[in-house]
Amino acid sequence: MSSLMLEPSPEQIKKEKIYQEMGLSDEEFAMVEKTLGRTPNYTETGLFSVMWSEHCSYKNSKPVLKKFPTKGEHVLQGPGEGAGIVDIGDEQAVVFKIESHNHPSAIEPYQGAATGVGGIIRDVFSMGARPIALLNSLRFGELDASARVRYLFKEVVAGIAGYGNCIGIPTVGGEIQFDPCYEGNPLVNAMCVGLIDHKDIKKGQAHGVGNTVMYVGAKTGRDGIHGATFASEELTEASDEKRPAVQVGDPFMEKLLIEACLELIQSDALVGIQDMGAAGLTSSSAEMASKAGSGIEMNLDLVPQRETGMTAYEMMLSESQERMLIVVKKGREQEIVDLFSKYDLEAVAIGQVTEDKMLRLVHNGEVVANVPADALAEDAPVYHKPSREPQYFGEFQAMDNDIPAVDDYNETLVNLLKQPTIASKEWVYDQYDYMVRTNTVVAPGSDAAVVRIRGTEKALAMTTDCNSRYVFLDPETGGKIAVAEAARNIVASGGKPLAITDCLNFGNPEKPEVFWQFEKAAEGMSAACSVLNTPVIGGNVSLYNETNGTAVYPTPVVGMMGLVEHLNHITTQDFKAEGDLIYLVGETKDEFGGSELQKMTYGRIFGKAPELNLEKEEKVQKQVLTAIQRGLVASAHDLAEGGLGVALAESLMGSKTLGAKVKVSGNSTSALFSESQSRFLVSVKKEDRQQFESLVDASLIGEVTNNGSLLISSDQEDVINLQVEELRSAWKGAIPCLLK
Amino acid sequence: MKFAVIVFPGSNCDIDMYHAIKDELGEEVEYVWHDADSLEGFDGILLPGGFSYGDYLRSGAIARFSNVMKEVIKAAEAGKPVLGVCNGFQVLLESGLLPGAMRRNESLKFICRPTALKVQNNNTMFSSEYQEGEVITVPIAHGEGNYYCDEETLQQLKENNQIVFTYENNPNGSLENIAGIINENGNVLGMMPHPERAVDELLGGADGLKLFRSIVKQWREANVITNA
Amino acid sequence: MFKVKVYVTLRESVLDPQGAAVKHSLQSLNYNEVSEVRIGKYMELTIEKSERNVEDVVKEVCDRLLANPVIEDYRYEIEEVVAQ
Amino acid sequence: MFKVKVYVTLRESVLDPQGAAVKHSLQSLNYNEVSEVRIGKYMELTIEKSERNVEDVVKEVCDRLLANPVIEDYRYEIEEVVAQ
Ligand SMILES: Nc1ncnc2c1ncn2[C@@H]1O[C@H](COP(=O)(O)OP(=O)(O)O)[C@@H](O)[C@H]1O
Ligand SMILES: [Mg+2]
Repeated sequence: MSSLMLEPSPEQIKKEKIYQEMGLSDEEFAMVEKTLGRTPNYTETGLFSVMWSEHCSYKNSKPVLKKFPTKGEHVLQGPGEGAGIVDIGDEQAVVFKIESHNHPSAIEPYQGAATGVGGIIRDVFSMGARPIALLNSLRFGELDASARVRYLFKEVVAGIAGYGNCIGIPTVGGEIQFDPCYEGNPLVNAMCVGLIDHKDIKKGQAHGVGNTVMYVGAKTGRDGIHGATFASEELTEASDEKRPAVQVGDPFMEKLLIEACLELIQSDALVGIQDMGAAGLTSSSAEMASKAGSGIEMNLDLVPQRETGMTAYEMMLSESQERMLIVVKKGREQEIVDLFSKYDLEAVAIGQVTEDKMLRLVHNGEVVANVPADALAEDAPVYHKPSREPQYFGEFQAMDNDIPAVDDYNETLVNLLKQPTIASKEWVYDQYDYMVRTNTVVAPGSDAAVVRIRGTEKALAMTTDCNSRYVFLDPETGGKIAVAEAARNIVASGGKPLAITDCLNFGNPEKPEVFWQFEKAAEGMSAACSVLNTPVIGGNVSLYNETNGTAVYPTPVVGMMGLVEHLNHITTQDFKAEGDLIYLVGETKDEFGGSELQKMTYGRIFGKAPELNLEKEEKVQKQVLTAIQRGLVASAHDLAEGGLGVALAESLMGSKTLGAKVKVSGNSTSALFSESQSRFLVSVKKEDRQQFESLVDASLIGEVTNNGSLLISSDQEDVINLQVEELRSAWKGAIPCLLK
Repeated sequence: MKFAVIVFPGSNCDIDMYHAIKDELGEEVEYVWHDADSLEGFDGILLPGGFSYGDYLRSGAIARFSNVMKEVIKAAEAGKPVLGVCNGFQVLLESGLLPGAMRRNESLKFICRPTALKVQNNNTMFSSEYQEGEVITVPIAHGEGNYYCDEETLQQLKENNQIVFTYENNPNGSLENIAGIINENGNVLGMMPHPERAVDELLGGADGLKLFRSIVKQWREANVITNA
Repeated sequence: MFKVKVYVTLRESVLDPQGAAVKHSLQSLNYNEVSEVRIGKYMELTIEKSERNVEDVVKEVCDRLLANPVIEDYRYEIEEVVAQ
Repeated sequence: MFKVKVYVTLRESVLDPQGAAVKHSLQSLNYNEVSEVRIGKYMELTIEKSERNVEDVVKEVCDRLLANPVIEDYRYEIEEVVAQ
């Protein structure tokens, strides 16, 4: 009891406004008092403050998330559970979700990234699914800006690799963008994909009064206390002081936990299961109770503890990793204990499901908290934040399309390939075990990754995408593009886009301009999801991504899943054989707002984002996918950063001998480097020419050669004449060189 | 022929090994849990890759105390083929079935990529289906594959022709480009590259298949003789 | 010339999965008397005499590179070695 | 109860990639006076009193698990702590 004595009394909490330090506003504290009919004690105030943080409650983002289309014929589980689920036929389904770990990674990049991976894996296997693949989406400052940026980059990559490799789930894809706005606040988003049989789908619900609540996995320590609140604040110099004990991941423990939980899923003793993520024991218990319309009573003395003298407050708010909360049928506890002990894991009964809808906690024989579960979870406050169009937006919209001046196309192309955002990410994915489980058919380095489903002729195509420069220039268009680009990547690999998960990384939502970006981006995404028929089945929101008052670019990362109906459809971006015809699908305009060329030329971005016509996008994607499915396409690549020039170079990187001879028309700078949307670069065998052309609206622009050079000419002159080897060394060498 | 795939807590290439044997090689195979106290009935023992016990302390250090390792040692002594891949190799080193030790990769980074290997000795039960000097492509995926042994041991390895595979482009700093070694008796092979990841053209190549075929072939020949 | 020994240990509340795994293994090997294991780093540096104060150098180097202040603590011992 | 400190170092003859990397980064940070870095492990064990001799236990544990004799050496310090 001695440590409890040190905690402030309810009166003190109220009088000294201690709740403010914990993250509750005056109004929110008043709401808590009203709900309880009394002033909360310290532990209770802690429960409300974490559960009502943006990170757990989505209090600022809920009204915006409502706009997303979440239903579709294939959707088995939309937002609201650990992860969403989509049917893929044959009684199988795919489970996936993306989540941010930005703030922890800014403080301790290795562990921050590692525990981000660990957390998202738990979300997936807590649904009953076997995790089969990992992806990520990362944002950093410019690599040449400071040693700190390079340190963050190296350590984040090492942390992702360290966790994923050890646990034996292949990291098959991801994306990385470098821009000055991320210097103090890197983004680390991790996505996990799982496979499940329909009959095994489990939910995080605490049903059945009298059933037993069990704690499984690692012991609780004082790690990351108040992590959720921390994630809902801006990073400032003072963040160092506030820093909770950093969470350290234990992938070995989690590997055991996966195997044990997947065995558990098969037991009819299991009622509900949920991971302990942000706000640990608090959110898992409150949410499981609230979703089932029941209550939970727990005796905290029984919680496995790594450290001595922990208070109720500390135990409830700890974010120790590799823990799960489960509900099992009364009387079946021993079976569960035995099952877990086979894996050297602890499973301990710590409470039971009650009827009264209260979350009640007992510690040292006393009730230390007694609050309505719904008040913590379902009934958290919701705010409709004011929104205001920022001034820059109007200015950008008023600008004419600017075509950067290019003197030497050869030099420009080589320099574009050296831009870290475009350059080869081999330095990164060489560190990821992308092959373990031997199902990875398309490894990192092409468009979407493709993972086959053993025992079937099917495969899954998956990708993460978001060009936040466009989103910054024009959030609505940029939001559409993020979804469309992800779908283009899936299509280029031979998959049919099924659904998305998203991670909305934005600045401080209390700023109306930031909130406007948030709203507009979500509207754009929603529109694209509706037209492309890819509902949102789950996601995550990370706000307050600011350092010392400056927000990151609005970065709504899209994680998309596609179904490859037959292994024969799997397509990569590499040109395959001499003589194949090269086609450009889609229209090219003078669009350089937010482009890599603009950034490289001026050192900043401005103007309008490229246009996106969703109907056109949908049509182009359908045509290309149909052509792929009919076996008419040798290679397919979506056009993104750096436009056609970069796409051509990328399609040649996989071969030591092939080259390409291409003719372009119109303004050469636009033809080569414009970032117009809804375009693909496709190669086709000569004999398939007619069939392909009858199916796809495409312009024949050239031919694959075997002389190892890239030759591009316009109506008047040769614009590019380069050895592929030179392009390759620029592209591959850029990131290692910047890290030296 | 019947294979055992040993599963330690933290093994993660066990499934790949299992499928390579069952689906691609078409032989019998079973998982054997680390606390098993018999390997009777198995003709070949496979120690898969992964991170046994998290590879905490040193890779393979804790796994070698597993119950099943006593049986693996017995099987090795009885002349049965024992193959350790990646973490399995590390376990064989730690348990003394093979000489030497692993250090961290020179780059200090985990490396995952297809690598070119040269078959230095095709006169073993694991490599007889390859040509001597043949260059094959097999993926690596490890953070501690930088093989070390002292001068004297190296001399012995060379004299007895115990170096079976070497890297064409040393990825990790390994002594003398060593990728895989065999024991003096010729029935225990340890290698860092993953032959079980190279058994299917769909996934980029099938050069690893011959390794498993070699084992089966030798076993068949030996058994035909004993049966006769 | 100085021989410097640096000891880097995990901070108190920070989880030590390595230590936990080693402890568990020792217990299953019947060393039940081992009740706790924490694993850290031990480094030996050789530092030549220079115009900088050796202790300052050691501190800086620990802060900047050898230890990660977010999760680790360190201490060091400096011993001057007279060349023979 | 005993507090035991175990130091595990790579043998002299064994190249230490981690030490080499740290030395290299220190030199690029202009700590040119650092002429050598060797990185090992530092472990703290808590051992309860038992009928076995504590030093025997420590030696066994080091030989069997904590150090790999092919590449590593170890030494240890044992300190008895009297419970208060
Ligand atoms: N940006 C988003 N888009 C769609 N759904 C979202 C988004 N953010 C959160 N959600 C959904 O809200 C629910 C709660 O999310 P979250 O609190 O992140 O889950 P968890 O407790 O697993 O961390 C989840 O089902 C999640 O999919
Ligand atoms: Mg979660």
